[in-house]
Amino acid sequence: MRIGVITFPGSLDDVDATRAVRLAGAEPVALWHAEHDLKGVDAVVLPGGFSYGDYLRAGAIAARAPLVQDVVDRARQGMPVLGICNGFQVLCESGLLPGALTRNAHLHFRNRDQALRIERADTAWTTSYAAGQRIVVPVKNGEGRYVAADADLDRLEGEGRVAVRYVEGNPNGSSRDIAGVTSADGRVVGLMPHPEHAVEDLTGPSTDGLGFFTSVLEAVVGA
Amino acid sequence: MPRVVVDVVLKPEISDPQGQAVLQALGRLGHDGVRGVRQGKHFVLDVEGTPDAAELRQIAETLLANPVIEDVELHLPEG
Amino acid sequence: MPRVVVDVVLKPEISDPQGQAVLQALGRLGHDGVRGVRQGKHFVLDVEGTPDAAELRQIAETLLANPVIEDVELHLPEG
Amino acid sequence: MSTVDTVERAAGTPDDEQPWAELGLKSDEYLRIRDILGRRPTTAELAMYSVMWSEHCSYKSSKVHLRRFGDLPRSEALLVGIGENAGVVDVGDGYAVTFKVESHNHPSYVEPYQGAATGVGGIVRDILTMGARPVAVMDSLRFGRADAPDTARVLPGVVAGVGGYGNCLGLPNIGGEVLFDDCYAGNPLVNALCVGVMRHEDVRLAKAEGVGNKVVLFGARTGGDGIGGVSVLASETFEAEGPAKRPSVQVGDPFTEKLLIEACLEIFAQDLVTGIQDLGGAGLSCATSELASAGTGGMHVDLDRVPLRDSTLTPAEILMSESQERMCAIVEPGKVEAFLAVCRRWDVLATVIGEVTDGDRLTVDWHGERIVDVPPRTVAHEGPVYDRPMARPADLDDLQADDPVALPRPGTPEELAAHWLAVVASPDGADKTWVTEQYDRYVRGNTVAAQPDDAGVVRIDEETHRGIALALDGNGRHARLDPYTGAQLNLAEAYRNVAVSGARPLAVTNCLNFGSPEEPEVMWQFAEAVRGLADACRDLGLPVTGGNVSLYNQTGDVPINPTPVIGVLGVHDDVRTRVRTGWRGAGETVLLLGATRAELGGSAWAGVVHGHLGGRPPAVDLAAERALAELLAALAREGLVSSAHDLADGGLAQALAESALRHGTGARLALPDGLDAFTALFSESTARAVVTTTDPEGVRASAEWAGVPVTELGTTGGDVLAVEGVADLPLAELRAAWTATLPALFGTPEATVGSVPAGTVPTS
Ligand SMILES: Nc1ncnc2c1ncn2[C@@H]1O[C@H](COP(=O)(O)OP(=O)(O)O)[C@@H](O)[C@H]1O
Ligand SMILES: [Mg+2]
Repeated sequence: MRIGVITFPGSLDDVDATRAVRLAGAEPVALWHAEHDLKGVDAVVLPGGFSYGDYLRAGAIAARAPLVQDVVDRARQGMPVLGICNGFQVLCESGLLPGALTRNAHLHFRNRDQALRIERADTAWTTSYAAGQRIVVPVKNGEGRYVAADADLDRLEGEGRVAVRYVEGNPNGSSRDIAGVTSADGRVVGLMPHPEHAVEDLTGPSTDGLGFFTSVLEAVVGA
Repeated sequence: MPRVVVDVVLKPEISDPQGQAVLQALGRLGHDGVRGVRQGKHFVLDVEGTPDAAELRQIAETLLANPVIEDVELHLPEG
Repeated sequence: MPRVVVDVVLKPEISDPQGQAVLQALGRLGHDGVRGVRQGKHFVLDVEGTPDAAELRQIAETLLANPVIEDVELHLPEG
Repeated sequence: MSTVDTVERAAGTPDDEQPWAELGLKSDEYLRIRDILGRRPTTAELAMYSVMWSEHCSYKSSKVHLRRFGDLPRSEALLVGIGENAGVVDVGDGYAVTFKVESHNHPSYVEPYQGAATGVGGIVRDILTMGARPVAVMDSLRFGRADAPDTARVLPGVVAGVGGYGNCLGLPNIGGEVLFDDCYAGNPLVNALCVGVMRHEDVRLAKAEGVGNKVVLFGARTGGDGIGGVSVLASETFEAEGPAKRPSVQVGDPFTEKLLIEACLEIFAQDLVTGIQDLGGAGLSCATSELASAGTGGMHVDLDRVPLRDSTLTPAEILMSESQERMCAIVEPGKVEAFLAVCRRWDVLATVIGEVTDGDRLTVDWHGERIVDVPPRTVAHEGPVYDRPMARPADLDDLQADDPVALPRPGTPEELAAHWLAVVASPDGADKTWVTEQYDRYVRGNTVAAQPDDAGVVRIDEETHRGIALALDGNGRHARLDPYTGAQLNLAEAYRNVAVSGARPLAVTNCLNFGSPEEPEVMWQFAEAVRGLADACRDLGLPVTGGNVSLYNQTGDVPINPTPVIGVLGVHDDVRTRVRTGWRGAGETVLLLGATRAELGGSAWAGVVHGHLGGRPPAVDLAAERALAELLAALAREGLVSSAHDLADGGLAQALAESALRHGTGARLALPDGLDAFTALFSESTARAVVTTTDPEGVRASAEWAGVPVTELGTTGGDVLAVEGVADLPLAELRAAWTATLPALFGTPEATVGSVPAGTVPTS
């Protein structure tokens, strides 16, 4: 199983995402933003970081990269795609996921160990969890406040597209404590928290994050 | 070189913590006359030749602003 | 309520990495006509009664802008 | 058509008046320049010499003292010593580590966000220049009184700037300090440390070698940043319109720096450079003269090839510009194309601006006219050196005589508990989450320990599990009372912090923050601190690998407390055996290692409760520190302790509170016999740590063998920190006091909406 990790100028957590893919038992494949080459991968991770310095809007410039257009096309055909933090921002900017991520309500960058509830355990990236399961992984962002018009939020809730929710405190003022959302078909997931930072006892607050990366192995095999 | 100004503002239904922060700071400093503040972005573009209004509108609406949450105002040079 | 617009722009001698990043993105997207981009902030203030120009200038220059690196342009409502 | 001051013109107009005094040169320094050149300097040369001979670049007041570090016995671990951008130490398995701490104090006062941000950017480039991948940063911060209005302006901006830049670079922040004292009002200290890792064979040096090799400038365009002070040279061009305004602050662009890092690492991996230097203070003047001076031959630069952000810059201004995010490399002609290709891939602007020449001159042309022709060593390495007058501060005897024994002490258990809470809740003792949660500590996935642990710990190899530990400490209160001892105490504290993690201390860096060297009393403090640090390093067998000196830290004529900030690097052969701070499980035995004496001079208790600074600082006992460190390393190796925390500011009182609050595990304890409760809680005797264990006999046996005294304090468990005869402090109450302080001063993040003026909030 080959899982691509895209590096944009300013990507930071690509090394972490690569490690998580490896620890989950898949083969990580480095992908370069400027090339139209998905190298035959079965799934793609857009990692965290500050692509293009988060200038203009977080994820806005990266969303126009050549490779992202390919990712959008393949995702529409069902390829699993995970966007973490800046990767989530890129997916929203590219139109693959609804809503937008804006400046945190308290205007600070905030890094802390965050409790989350898995709302949907049937997306390509969450089948290793049980619905309702509580996990703890790091969150760290300055522009992580999920927003959308109220009617759109109602629709997303109605369609069950909230994949992950903050519990025991909302770190950034996200609407309805939304930490992550999924595409209608459950193949594309974006979330602000960082599961790739919670894959080893030595370095993470838990190993709760590994499930995202093991889930996709089943999703691809099952597809 | 002609200058084009693009102002990007949050849609009214999207909350604006930066504007809120300014408003509250103004209140504490005794500037009670200010009742609302919204913060947006202001771009100044130097454009070669005669600006192409359609192209600039597209730039403003698809790149400089995120249409999910923001509106744009395009100010082309007069004439 | 009268609206006052304040544009805050980086002083010309201060480097503007954001504007540079936008400019380069425009180039990659084929919008070669744009030769320069500067990014600033755009504030819209709702003011009660008749805006006091001096007070607003002071607000703009000391609170909305960081005078070490930014300049302000104040736009009072006409009339 | 502009006319520039050329070498030819200078030779023909020896009597032209030059603004050397305005540029900060003394008359004898100016005369020496004329002497070196055999004529008056051109405007561009004058600019170069004045900035390179400034205190900041030439170390002219500190050099005679810093020699003590070079005189330390050579350490086997030291691969590159003082004199390069940063020292390099061998940490085993073929890995080398480079680390250094640098100040950005004054810029952070003028523009806190950008000042702090560019401070981080500068030190990261120093580390990158050595050939290493930067892997972590730390920051040691000092502000005026916590409740002073200006602190509310400076602190949030500095913290956001350190975070904004480091986070965007993808470097975990693994530790630092946040301290407050009136003496830093108007003069905050922002000291940033960066650490990088490489293989032994990858070490790079700042040297221009090989005649015909090209000089490549790469990174950001050059603007007028940081040259406000040389506006006196604006008359250089005789153009009709005046020069444009020059910015007084530098604006950082961490995104460009991130690209610079990746491009450089790729360039190193492909072996495309023979020498490399970052551009920091004094910009191109510094980089070109240092590269040429360290190399074998000369160098020629065509200055009009430098890509500019501001076309009105004069040649002298280009030479002095401190625009950020730039580097300079020496590249063999056959490798230039490959070099430029790597830069293109990373969107990094790169330009050939000159070449290495034979001969021994640094020459610079501007549109074909020669404007600089100097021996580079005289600019970079042979600047003036002063042995400035020194005098022991006149008030020091009185200060040392003002012993805290005379201060009223808490008599009842209620008073003891109140003082305990006061120390823990003081701005210096309080929880620093308000600050540290603005920093990314997880990025790169190798952070084994970060705030609030005693040391930052980073894994450097996922297969062998090799790791490093780092701590930064700089108590200025102790150094004010006795700079010799104070510097040693800071070293001892950083050393102990590294040791409690189980690491073996290996090397030292430092940032010496002092007032004006022209004050004999300050110069004495400086010399004493250096002497103390050098003596202690000799005793502990540690090399000083580099550092930084920041002078003129004063408001009016009142200098800051002497503040030598000391960094210690340690090694973990297997980082999985690291020991963490904080009590996790119930039923573990709490042991105090080391001996407690009545030592309260400069203590947190005296400062917090009585606003007092006087007496003598605690005694330094390096043999005891060494024994403790060896014991802690052995305990870690053998897995005998489940937590360890060193004792420093606030003594046992602070250490117990922090250990209990870390994971919300209380304890039932009794204070050591033979000491009154007050001394036991608040003394700041050195060489002590608290550990917890499930095998107290095992720890005792090891401690006895190491010669470290052990006192059993009690057992962990419950949600109360109970100390017999003092208080039963519910952890909830303790936590409330400890966590409330900084949010009350600077706003809870949620309530910050409304407390941060917009102009101070950077948009990105
Ligand atoms: N306090 C100090 N202790 C030891 N070395 C020092 C100290 N201050 C400066 N140095 C060394 O002097 C050299 C020059 O320092 P500096 O000019 O700050 O370097 P850079 O310009 O690369 O930052 C470096 O090798 C630095 O490590
Ligand atoms: Mg350097």
